[in-house]
Amino acid sequence: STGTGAGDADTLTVLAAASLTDVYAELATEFEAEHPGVDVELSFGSSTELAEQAADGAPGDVLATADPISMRVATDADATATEPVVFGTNSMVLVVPAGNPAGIAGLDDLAGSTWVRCADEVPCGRVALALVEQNGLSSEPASLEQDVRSALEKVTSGEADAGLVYATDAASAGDAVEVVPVPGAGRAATSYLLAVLDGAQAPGLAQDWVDLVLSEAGRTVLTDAGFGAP
Amino acid sequence: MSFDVRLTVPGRLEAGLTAADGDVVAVIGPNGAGKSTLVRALAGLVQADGHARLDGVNLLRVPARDRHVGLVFQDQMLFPHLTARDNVAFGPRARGVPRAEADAAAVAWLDRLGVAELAGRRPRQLSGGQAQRVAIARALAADPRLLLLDEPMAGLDVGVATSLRLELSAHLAEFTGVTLLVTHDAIDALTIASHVLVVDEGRVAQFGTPLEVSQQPATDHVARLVGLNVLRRGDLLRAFSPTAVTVDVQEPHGSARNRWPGRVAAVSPHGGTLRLVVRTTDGPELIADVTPAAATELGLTPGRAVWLSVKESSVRSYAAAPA
Amino acid sequence: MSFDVRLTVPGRLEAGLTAADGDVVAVIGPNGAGKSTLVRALAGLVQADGHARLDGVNLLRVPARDRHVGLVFQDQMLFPHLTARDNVAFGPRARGVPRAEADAAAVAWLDRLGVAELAGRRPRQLSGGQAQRVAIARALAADPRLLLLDEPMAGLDVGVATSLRLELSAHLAEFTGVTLLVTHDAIDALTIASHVLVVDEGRVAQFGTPLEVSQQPATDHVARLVGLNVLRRGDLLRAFSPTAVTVDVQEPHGSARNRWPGRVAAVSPHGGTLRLVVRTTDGPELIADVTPAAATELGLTPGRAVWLSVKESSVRSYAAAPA
Amino acid sequence: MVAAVDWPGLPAQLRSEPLRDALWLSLTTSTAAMLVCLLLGLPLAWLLARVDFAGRGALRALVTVPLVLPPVVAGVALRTAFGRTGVLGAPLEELTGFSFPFTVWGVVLAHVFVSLPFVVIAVEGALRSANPEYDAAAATLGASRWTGFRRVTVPLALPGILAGMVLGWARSLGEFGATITFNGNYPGRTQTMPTLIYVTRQADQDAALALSLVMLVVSVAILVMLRDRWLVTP
Amino acid sequence: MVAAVDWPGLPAQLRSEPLRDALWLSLTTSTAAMLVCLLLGLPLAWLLARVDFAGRGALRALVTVPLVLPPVVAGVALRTAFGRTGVLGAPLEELTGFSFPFTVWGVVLAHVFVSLPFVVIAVEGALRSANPEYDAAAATLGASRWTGFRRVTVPLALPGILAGMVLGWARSLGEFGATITFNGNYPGRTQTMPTLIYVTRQADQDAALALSLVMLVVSVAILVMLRDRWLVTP
Ligand SMILES: Nc1ncnc2c1ncn2[C@@H]1O[C@H](COP(=O)(O)OP(=O)(O)OP(=O)(O)O)[C@@H](O)[C@H]1O
Ligand SMILES: Nc1ncnc2c1ncn2[C@@H]1O[C@H](COP(=O)(O)OP(=O)(O)OP(=O)(O)O)[C@@H](O)[C@H]1O
Ligand code: MOO
Ligand SMILES: [Mg+2]
Ligand SMILES: [Mg+2]
Repeated sequence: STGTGAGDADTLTVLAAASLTDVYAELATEFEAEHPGVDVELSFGSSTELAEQAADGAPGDVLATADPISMRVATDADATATEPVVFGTNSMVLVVPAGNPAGIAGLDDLAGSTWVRCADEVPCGRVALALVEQNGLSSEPASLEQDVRSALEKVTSGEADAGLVYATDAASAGDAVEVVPVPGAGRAATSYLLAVLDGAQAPGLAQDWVDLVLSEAGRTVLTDAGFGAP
Repeated sequence: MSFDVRLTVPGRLEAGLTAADGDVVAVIGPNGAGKSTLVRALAGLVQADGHARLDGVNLLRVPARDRHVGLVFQDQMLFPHLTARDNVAFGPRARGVPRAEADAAAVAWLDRLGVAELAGRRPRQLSGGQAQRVAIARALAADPRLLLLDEPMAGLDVGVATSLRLELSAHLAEFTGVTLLVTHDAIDALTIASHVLVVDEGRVAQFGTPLEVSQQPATDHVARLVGLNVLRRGDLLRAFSPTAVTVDVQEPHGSARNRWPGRVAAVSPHGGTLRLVVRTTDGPELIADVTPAAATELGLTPGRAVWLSVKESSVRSYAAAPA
Repeated sequence: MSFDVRLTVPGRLEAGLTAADGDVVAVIGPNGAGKSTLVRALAGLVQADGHARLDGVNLLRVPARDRHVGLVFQDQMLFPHLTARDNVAFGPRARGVPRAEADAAAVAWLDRLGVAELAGRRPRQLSGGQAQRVAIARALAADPRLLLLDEPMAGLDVGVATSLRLELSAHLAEFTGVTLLVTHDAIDALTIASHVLVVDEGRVAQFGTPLEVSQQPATDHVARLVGLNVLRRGDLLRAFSPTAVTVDVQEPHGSARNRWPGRVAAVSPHGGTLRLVVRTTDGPELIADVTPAAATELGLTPGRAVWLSVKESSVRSYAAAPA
Repeated sequence: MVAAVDWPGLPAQLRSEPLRDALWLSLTTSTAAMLVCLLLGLPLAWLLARVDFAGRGALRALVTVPLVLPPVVAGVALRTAFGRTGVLGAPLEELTGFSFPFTVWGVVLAHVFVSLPFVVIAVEGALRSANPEYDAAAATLGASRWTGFRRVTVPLALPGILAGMVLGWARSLGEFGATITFNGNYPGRTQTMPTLIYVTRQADQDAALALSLVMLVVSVAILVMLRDRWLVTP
Repeated sequence: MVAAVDWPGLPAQLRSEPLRDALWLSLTTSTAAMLVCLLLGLPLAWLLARVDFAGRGALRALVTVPLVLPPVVAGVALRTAFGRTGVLGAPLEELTGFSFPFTVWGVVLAHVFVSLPFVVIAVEGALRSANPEYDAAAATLGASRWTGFRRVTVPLALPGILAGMVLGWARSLGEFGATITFNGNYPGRTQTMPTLIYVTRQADQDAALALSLVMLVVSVAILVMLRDRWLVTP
């Protein structure tokens, strides 16, 4: 495997957006197999939060955000050591609870139903807003969720009749939801970025992590989870 | 109306008494005898077994709030957050009397007890005796069927105590319910009461009229209370008055068969005479009344060695109450 | 040692007194006169202006905790969460005495007050009189320089009161500090005390030896307390004993110039005699002592209309204390 | 924090509708929740402090539950019970057509859920500190349990009860996780101040700080006012 | 909620290292925070309840502040004060090389920050309910302020103080926003139970519920145990 920088600690700390929980956990297992004696410590949180913490000197070697804006918080604070790279994208889909109790067949059916999406201010909200505007949808959601996971949960729990979530969320929910096709959904996408942090204790390992994510193996894991190519 | 009590508070009290309409039962006995326990058991504040039948209803089976007793607590227990008036009006209002009426009644009661001008004060702004009077007003204002007064006179000045005694006698004379009056004061026990219940070590030592109890006190405590000397000889109690006691500074040669050496422990004025408390060398404490002249002449000051004697003819003997 | 007090509690009390080593000052007066206020001001529990110099140190400038007073509260204020022993040991321990020693001292004090067997009880498991004794033990155990006793005898039974009085006299006789003893009881005031301070309506009405105060009471209250009748005529006070009062059922024709019609309000035994309280028609309440025989003969029961009279020769006149 | 605020921009922000809506919603729902907590909590605390019954330990444990749930989990628990498909929520919707989530009532419900234990525990502590002999005295004067409770127990334990109310109110005001999980976030309806601050922060740190400051000032002002009026008993 | 748990999978989860770490961290930091709160809060509450000084109103308002801050804002406030570039944090790091954020100490600090007001307010309420005459009695017996406080004031207000401790402990245990904002989410170091539950929920809703249930059972069990031991004064 790739060379490990001399003097590196034997722990790699990865700060990653919460939506990467599953895939990064899988990649960490792979990384540890490739680097005997090295522990990967995953620290998940909201992208904005993590970027801010990184800017404040939080211990960490790499930072992965779910959108470019959060990453900019870190780069603006000179907290990154390398140029951020895009390693995946995620597109918006419309999901309904299994069995589709409200009989939603498309965006037009949302009018009069209880549906949810992310708030305008959060990354997934910006994407959802773009999709809504593209389709000239005027019906108001019941709630503007704080994050995409909450939006998904409203649907899986049956509280909401439908919700706009990322393709990856729809994939992870499995049989609990059904995806309703929405025109132009693929275009409303966000990109995931990755950078080595300035204060990295293990810059070599950090670079190895970036390489792994961008590698063919990494690509496969991401695609399986529903992420799009960069 | 009739009142018939036989109750037990395990480990603390076993007592019985009967009383009729308008009776005032004085409850006397040494500290820790169980007087407050009796009163509190009747009020429902202490769990008791047995019965306390008032007009056929066993109070012990009735919740405290429905017993309609008026209770003066030994430690007052005035509500600290309410004014004197509101404390007194509490009972009437709890029983549904409209506010204005209850307040007026409360002020009237405070007035009868001489503390109307303190109606607006909180308990903590009252002196001890003032608070005691408010507590009495509170108990009377609740219009009880059973009035329980636990040392209502404690802490009152002589003037107030006297007029309260009068006020209370007058009230009790009209009162058709039964009253229990716990007291350490012979005057209360012997003048206001129609019956006296003597409690000692958690049991009834004597129950009778004031006359019976004062003439044939069954315990040392009662003897002291009524100002008699009482000695026990076998199953007999032998009582004699302090005025019948002769005090000498040397061993007397007279005919008196009852004589004790001892030392004067205390001297205090008592009516027109002086009362000596004498600790006898190998017997009980005895009291003797002497004239001030005699006291001066014999030099009867605390510490003085003396001989006491009493003629057999002055001693009344009677059977001790079965223990 | 000397004790020199002149203090003011605005709106409640203005008082002064002086005392020397070993003095026992009885503080007497009607309810609400300001007795407790005086005691609490000296203890530092009530804010007061002026001074209270003990050995030259003004106590009023010293925080309560450093005054080294021993205080028996009128309402006891025993710590409810501590046992009797721990209550008594509190003072010594607060002053740095090691635990075992303080406990032993506490038990010894409880023993002197006759409640050693209750050492392990909490205050709420004590009777009123038992708690009172623990409170006294607590005050004495703190080894104070100034002992403040607010009605220490209230609620005690006669037997205990007598022996406590003896115990207290003995203790006070040895005690080199100053003692203030608030009481409603003439016996305490006149037998234990070396001085008597009479408080009335927030002011000192009289300050003198027990003999002075009992022979020339300056207020009605003291007169009652010592069992005298006192009338005011202009600037003069006129005192006479209840034994000097003659009771008739018709208007007397004798030479007595002082006579009052009235009604018997109460009758109670007093020593060997009976004491009548008579409400005079347009004057004060007076007391008269009569023999039981006379009482029976004249039918002197409450409500009876009577005439009281007293010979001028039995009346002692003296100047009233300046108000 | 104070330094970081965009002072020149503040007046404009203060006039913004989302802020006014959220502040108003936060204050009203917290107050409503506090009143409900008092209504439920006072008798509950009294029961726990004064009445000796079989299930007391269990009831006390039950009351404690929401206290130790992380807020988000509290939201999930609420949803399981009162959600549209919830154990109680489903029958409720069937019967009345009303459902809690996404409504103001849902916000109040979430607040009550997280605040009630604070009120109950603080009030129970206060009741235990107060002397039960006074209750007994009231009973001998013929007061019913209710009269005794209202006229004696409560006034005597007032400082502790007021402390409980302050705690409950403040807890509701700052609550975020349970509310957003159960009710989501819609301006004017379910968007409370903490939710507004949270979402604003995702886009604009400084604006969020300014909002926090506004909330802080308003709520501390209210608390100080209340204290001066009521809480400092003479 | 109970129904939704993946029961067969539970034993395996219970043995998982992240759970054990997080549970242990949560319990220890909450307990440590409670002790600190007691140490700071008891004198503070006493000061507010018993001593009449000039800045009392201001101090009380100050104590109340963390109460009404939404948790995330509390985290930001903490960072402003104790962060590495914070007002107090920067000098501290310069002098000692130690800094709070992202450490166990930071977790305790965050817990203390959010819990202290609960402890202070509950204890102040209890102290106000207790009769100050007993303090006076202790003073006349020569007790110093400290002795009186320790041997009279505290024992008498004990039920209220214990209630305050329970509230503080539980508040710390459930706290999420301030902790994650100030300290991040590092397994084994700053990942408390609520944070673990948050993270788990991103991937697996049911696993998160199971974790919540574990936390619930453990903490309620501890509270019930404590109650039976200490809180039910005879
Ligand atoms: N809660 C309690 N638990 C145990 N024993 C108690 C309790 N309360 C009182 N006692 C004991 O019961 C006995 C009777 O007490 P009670 O209060 O009835 O006496 P009392 O006759 O009223 O005395 P006093 O004249 O001193 O008021 C005493 O020995 C007392 O110590
Ligand atoms: N906190 C207070 N505020 C206002 N007035 C008070 C306060 N405490 C007591 N008083 C009043 O001050 C006066 C003196 O009270 P104090 O307690 O000194 O009387 P006392 O002589 O001890 O009476 P007692 O024999 O009844 O105990 C009384 O009229 C009382 O009502
Ligand atoms: O306790 Mo929170 O941490 O309200 O979301
Ligand atoms: Mg008693
Ligand atoms: Mg007094």
